[in-house]
Amino acid sequence: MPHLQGQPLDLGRLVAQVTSPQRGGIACFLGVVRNHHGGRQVDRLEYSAYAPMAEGECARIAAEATARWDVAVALEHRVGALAVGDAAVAIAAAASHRDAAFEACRFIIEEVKRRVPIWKREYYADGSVAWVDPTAPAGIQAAMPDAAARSG
Amino acid sequence: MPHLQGQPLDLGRLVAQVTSPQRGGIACFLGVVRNHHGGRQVDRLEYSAYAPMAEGECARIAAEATARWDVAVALEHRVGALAVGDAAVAIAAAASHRDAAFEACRFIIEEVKRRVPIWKREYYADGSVAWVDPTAPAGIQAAMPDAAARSG
Amino acid sequence: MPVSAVTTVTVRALLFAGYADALGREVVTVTVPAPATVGSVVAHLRALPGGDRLPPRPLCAVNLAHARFDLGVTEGDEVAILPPLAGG
Amino acid sequence: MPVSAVTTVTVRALLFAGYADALGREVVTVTVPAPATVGSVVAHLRALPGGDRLPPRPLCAVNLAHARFDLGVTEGDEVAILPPLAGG
Repeated sequence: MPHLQGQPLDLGRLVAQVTSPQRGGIACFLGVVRNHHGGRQVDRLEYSAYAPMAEGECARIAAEATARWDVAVALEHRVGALAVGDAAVAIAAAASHRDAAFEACRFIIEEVKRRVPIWKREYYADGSVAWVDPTAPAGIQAAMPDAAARSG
Repeated sequence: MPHLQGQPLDLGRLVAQVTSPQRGGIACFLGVVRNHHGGRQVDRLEYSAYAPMAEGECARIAAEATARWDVAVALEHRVGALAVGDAAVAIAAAASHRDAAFEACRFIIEEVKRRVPIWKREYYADGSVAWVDPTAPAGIQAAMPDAAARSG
Repeated sequence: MPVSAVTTVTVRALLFAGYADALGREVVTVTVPAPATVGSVVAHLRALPGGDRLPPRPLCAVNLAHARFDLGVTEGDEVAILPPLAGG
Repeated sequence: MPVSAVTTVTVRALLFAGYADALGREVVTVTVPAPATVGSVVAHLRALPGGDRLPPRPLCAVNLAHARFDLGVTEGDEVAILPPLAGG
């Protein structure tokens, strides 16, 4: 099951993957595209990835979660063009004990943000475009007029 | 929207209720019926509730969550006959920041377990029946041979 | 010449789950001397046949809200005796 | 009589997102003197036209795994220069 998905994410499918009669608690996380960022109105965006490494990092994160907690986990990240409200990332973690389910779910989203090589280009209502930089004060890199002509 | 549901829970519906373009992070919890409890194999179970109070407690819990965090929340608990693998409780909490979403989701499931007047009668593979008592050492009350004849 | 009026309080007691099994019913009309409390209603129920299977201090609610054991109850209140909760 | 062999290491450098925009391409074949490190590959890229828009110590990966800046690289390695990650 690839962790990167070009099609809309379906949390129910991830839940079904991790559910079993032994695991009664399922914690999930869904990250959806917001309509604003840094004070600007977002129209749409594109996620691009260093795909083979992103798949590998997602698999390593899932393996680390299952090694650390008694959980079954599923993790998918959308790539390509997304609209406001679309799910960008979906995570499900099932365990006998809800502590483990919550902790594993939280671990996974934090590690995805920290380690998985995925980038986001936002298209704003004012026509500008920017690569999102969570480490920058404004959250974006300097707008690049030629960015729209390139495909990451 | 009643918090007690006689029909199967649909996490996707709860997620849709809380999702908005301003809230990018959605934490969810799903509690499903396990196939074992206290070393016994569970065939099926029944949830009964003190319905008007349970609705009120669920509404109060949701209100407390939205007062404490900047979140939108949804919460449903199944009542009636459930099979192994069925969802008993479903919670979704959406926020701009995932910290708040996770904390509110966790708060809600803990408060549901602590405050909402709902009871669970388990039917075991060996033919016995018991009311679940999370406060008892074995997790169940003494088996009552006549329990199957009563409807809570 | 003042007389000591014998006053009582009648409430509707609700029993659930294993407690309903214990007393063999789900609704009991309970009349206790005034001033009445949650605790005096519970004490009355525990004296009924099967009532010894209720704990001395069960979880209780009055008029749909969790209630302390020493909360006063008045005529017509709905007093619910709640077995250990098992939702979630 | 020993001779000092002039040895080099050639790697495939990958650029993504804003860094690809900066250098105007996504793949650069980089040849640097041995022994080579992630850092020496980055230094080479920063000397190219547009390379000054790369930070001195960007996040990097070698052969699909995150790599420290002082990690050695060998012939044929894939060295990825990663802009700030924005997944999740």
